[in-house]
Amino acid sequence: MRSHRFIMLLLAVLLLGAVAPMAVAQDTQTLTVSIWGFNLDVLEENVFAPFEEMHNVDIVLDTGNNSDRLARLLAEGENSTIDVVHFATQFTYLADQEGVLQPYDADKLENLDELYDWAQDPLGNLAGVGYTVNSLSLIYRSDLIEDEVTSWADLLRDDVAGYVCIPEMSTTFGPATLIMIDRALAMQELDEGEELGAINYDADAAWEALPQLADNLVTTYIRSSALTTLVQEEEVRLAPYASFAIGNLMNTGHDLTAVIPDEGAVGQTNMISITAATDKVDLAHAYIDWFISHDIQEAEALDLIDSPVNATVELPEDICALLTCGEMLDTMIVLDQAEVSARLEDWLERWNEVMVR
Amino acid sequence: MIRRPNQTRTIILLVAPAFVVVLVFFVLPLIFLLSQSVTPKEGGYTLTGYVDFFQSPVSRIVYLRTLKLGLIVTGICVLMSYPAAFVLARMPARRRTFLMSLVILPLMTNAVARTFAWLIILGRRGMVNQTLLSLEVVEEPVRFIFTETAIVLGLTQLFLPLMVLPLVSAMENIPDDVLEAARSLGANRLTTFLRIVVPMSSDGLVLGATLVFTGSVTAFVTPAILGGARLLLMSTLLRQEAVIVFDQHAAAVVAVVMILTTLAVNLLLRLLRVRQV
Amino acid sequence: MVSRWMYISLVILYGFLLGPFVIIFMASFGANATMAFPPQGFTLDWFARVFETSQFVDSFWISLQLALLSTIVSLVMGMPVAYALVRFQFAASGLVETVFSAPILVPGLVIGFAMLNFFVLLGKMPVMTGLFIGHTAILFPYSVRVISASLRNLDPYVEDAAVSLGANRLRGFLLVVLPNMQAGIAAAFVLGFITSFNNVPVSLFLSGPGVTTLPVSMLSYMEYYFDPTIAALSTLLVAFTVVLVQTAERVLGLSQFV
Amino acid sequence: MPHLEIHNLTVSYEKNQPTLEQFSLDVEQGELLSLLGPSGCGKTTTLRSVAGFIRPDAGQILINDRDYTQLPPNRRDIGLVFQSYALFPHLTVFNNVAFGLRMRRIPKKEIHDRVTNALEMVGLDAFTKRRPAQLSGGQQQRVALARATVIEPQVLLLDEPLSNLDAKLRVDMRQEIRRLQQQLGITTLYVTHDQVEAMSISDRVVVMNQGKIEQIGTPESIFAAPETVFVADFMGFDNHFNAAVVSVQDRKLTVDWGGAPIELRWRSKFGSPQRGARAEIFFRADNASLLAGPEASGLVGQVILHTFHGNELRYLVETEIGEFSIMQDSASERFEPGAAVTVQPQPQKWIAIFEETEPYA
Repeated sequence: MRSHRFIMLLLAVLLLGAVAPMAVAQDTQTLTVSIWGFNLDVLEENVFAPFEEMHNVDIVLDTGNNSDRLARLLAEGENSTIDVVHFATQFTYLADQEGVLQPYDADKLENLDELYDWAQDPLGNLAGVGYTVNSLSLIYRSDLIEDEVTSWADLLRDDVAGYVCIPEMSTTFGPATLIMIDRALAMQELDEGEELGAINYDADAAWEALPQLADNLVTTYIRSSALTTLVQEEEVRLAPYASFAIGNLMNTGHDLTAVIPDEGAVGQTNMISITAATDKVDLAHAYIDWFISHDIQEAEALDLIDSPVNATVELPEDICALLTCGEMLDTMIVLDQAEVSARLEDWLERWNEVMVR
Repeated sequence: MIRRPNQTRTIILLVAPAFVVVLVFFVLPLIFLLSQSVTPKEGGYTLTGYVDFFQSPVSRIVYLRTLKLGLIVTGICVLMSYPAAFVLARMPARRRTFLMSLVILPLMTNAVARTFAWLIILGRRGMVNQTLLSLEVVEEPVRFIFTETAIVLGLTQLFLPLMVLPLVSAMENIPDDVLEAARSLGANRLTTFLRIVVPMSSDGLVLGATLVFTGSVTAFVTPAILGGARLLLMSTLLRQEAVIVFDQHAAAVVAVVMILTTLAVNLLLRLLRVRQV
Repeated sequence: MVSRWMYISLVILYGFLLGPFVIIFMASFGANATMAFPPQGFTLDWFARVFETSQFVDSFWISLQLALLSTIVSLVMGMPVAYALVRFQFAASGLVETVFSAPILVPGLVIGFAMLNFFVLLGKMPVMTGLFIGHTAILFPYSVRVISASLRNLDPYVEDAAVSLGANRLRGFLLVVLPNMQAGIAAAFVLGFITSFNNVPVSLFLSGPGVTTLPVSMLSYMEYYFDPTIAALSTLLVAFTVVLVQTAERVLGLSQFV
Repeated sequence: MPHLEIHNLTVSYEKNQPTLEQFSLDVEQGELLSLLGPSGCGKTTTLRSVAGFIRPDAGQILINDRDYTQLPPNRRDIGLVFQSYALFPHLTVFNNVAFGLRMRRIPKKEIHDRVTNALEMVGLDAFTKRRPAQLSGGQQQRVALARATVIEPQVLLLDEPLSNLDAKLRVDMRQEIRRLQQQLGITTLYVTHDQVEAMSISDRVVVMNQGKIEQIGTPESIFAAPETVFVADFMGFDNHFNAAVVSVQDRKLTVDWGGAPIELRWRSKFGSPQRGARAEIFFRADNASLLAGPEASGLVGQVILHTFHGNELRYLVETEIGEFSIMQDSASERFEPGAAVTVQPQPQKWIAIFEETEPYA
């Protein structure tokens, strides 16, 4: 009997403790940022904390992968509490198509002119500003795979069966992976001295090879972090990887070799956009301007987080080698998002049909 | 129950507040979900969502796979629980209380933590593979993660208590006399178990099977972690349709199929229980 | 009747039920950052990491608040329902019982999805409010069922006795019924708290910017990192649960209500 | 003037199926009146109506000439003892008994004195600090009694108070209840389905059936002279047969029953019966004796079996008008199964009842 009373008392105390903090009202303004849940500790130190102090604002994060966050943004529409979003180009494009973004005002972005031309307005309709660039190429366990990996088509090789992992079709690099495999298969068909033509966005050859590729897979990945984990746990030996994951991949301590395949790497810009639902337009612009400023771009690059798009940033050789910068910016393949997006719905369905088996 | 006339007003006062909350925030969303499943993006009312669901190879495979794994998990749970539940039910009360609280423990722990353990156990460098390698049963580590085996193992551990608990409480109600009567009439232990204990505890079995099966076919965390992005079950398909493909119409169809499946299983097994009584 | 091979089955059962906990426990003290088995060395760093990871600390407080609040509200609102179901005969009792047990029958993920879509329809709703409503709704079955069970154990005539001695109905309830339901209420509380605290499927859909529950943040952490921090956190949660469940079991006999 | 008056009480739980219909009853000051009947006869409904837990569809309940019908139960000043005792499990014996006094805002000192006094009266003054679960059934019963009487109620209601006790304790407790009731001089309504209990404890007994009163009277009159078939059945008349009326005198009548004609008392709700009418005849097992061999004075039959009951043997005898159960002193001559015997009546203790509407051929 006495113990019951004691529990009741305990519960009462717990309740008070739990409810009390909720009653404390919050005065400071907030800016809700939708972003990947990757490297948040570094971003906090480099970007968020100083920005919060400068503008007397609390940054609230909504984290998740591109599609997760886009889905929520679309579902919430006008009611969304999100003010700015970080998306890969493809998802900025989709979001813009659905009308949940508002165009930025170039006059409010002092640092915009410092960016490479292609980063200032990647979609050509002011839907967002490119703030970092990354690329997709291949990485493999050079200690466990004997024959050198040189081509996107090596993902289909028998000796890597059961150890391959590729990005989901629904992710930024899903379509890119398939298109590059198609390009590799096309290259194999070429006669001596013949040149590879334009990108074939239908990727028929790759689709034909997909069931064979599926047999090689451990699984597909949606987040680069998942790939890192799988590599770390020795589940995966060969995979296409996004350049921003290189630091984490190398940290696994395994014998990994990153290669730019013969067919080339795929370049991709990440963008920041302002949502249509926000009423904090000025603060949102300030946030973007801060992110593309020389100091932030440099700090992020030196921490191997984001490859800079601010042309005024100059990086040491060794850092540049690990990022998407320098010469690579000129050689990488950039896909036409309109072409990719037009096929995406159909591709997702076909992809699932192959992958589900 | 005390019979009292003129109580309607009291009952309404007692039930109404919570009833309204459940109605508005639970029943209404489900009705809205149902309507979503018959109103595609293009507008109008149609059942094509359901037709598509059962015609598309993707969802059909996922649906059948989900049911298959649910059956396997239920079967394993029955086999593992039956003899053990019998031992538990025949134990002295104090020891049983302690052991039963250990059975409850997994139920009370969050599914993420529990499923996480299987990643460590089943990984290429995990416990199972290390053992197999050192026993030289295999040369290369075997892939378990992202396989149906992994999901089955994870789900079994998750839902085993839901089979053990009803079985034990059903078997507790079998008097010792009945078992002794069977033995005295010439039945051996196995016969007694199969012909007396099993039929007399069938209520618990049916209840347990309902809980385990419906739990397995609707669980999310385990297939999400152990099945990965590729090996989809209904729950992970729902999540994929909802947040990755953002096709709310298709997601609603998946959701409704999940509800109907659960309800059908519940009804079916409830009928089974009634018939036995 | 109980033969040796049956005992073996008991050992297998418990091995299967509890083995994974042992593995988590071991992994949380292993020194290397990978999950290779068996773990090498010994360290408490991963436990420190848990408390340094703001995502865990923040979501723990959110989960705690959410669980306490929704459990209490579902109890306060569910108690009259349980009372009506146990003490009165009425035509709609079947319907009431069905409606209040429905949240158990409908898959959690479906509830979360349906609620998200519906709440969006209702307009701008703070994330915490949505989570609170969702959790309260899914807890009703537990509070109604457990409190009903405890009410059934109480002689219905004690209330009449109190009334015949001069107490009005409300006083009779407060002075006589409530004190005798303490154990049931506490059991319902523990059960509801744990259910809410561990819930993934509903929280998964209803979580939002800055407001994530602990299990959901564990899930998303696992998508980004795969290190023993999760094992350490799991160990802490299991320890927390063991203490809670064992206390509740010893004091209240929780297993009779599950 | 009666202390408690019930006028034309009608109660229905379901529409048009009244559990009580036009039920009226008066209880005198200080009287103990039992409501006796099988379950579902409406006795508990009557009790709960008096207590106020049931609001009747029609009718009135008066105590001391004051209309109680619309008064809520907590303002009625009525002591109620429940079949289950309904003690408060979380309160000590003292606090259980003090509950009603606290509700009445009696000063603390007085509460203490009255509770102590009440517990002394039921012999539980040494148990004040115990909780109900630590008491035996009989002790719990006493606490319930003390709790109901300590508030000095206008009327004491007891609902099957002894049915949860074992046989021996039941006898002790009913004496105790009777003693307490007489000591306090409290008007009491006592509900039971046990006729022995009702007989032993009551000033008057009301036999109820299907919401109506079958018979009211002193225990002696009901025991000896049931007025209806139902009451005769219920009061333990073991044997029953039909016979034709041969002639009717003033208070007696003669029937033809297979033995020599016998003269019986009769009861009828429909006036005097006529010659030729069928009478329902009842007698108890100990109101007949057995003689060896066929005798013209009684009814000839054959012993089927006998069972031993200490001082008595109970015979089952088959006759041409049915099987009868007859009790004999076990010291008397013993008849084995198959023996031919004569059932010799004690007609002064037998009774003929006319209940059908047309017994007067």
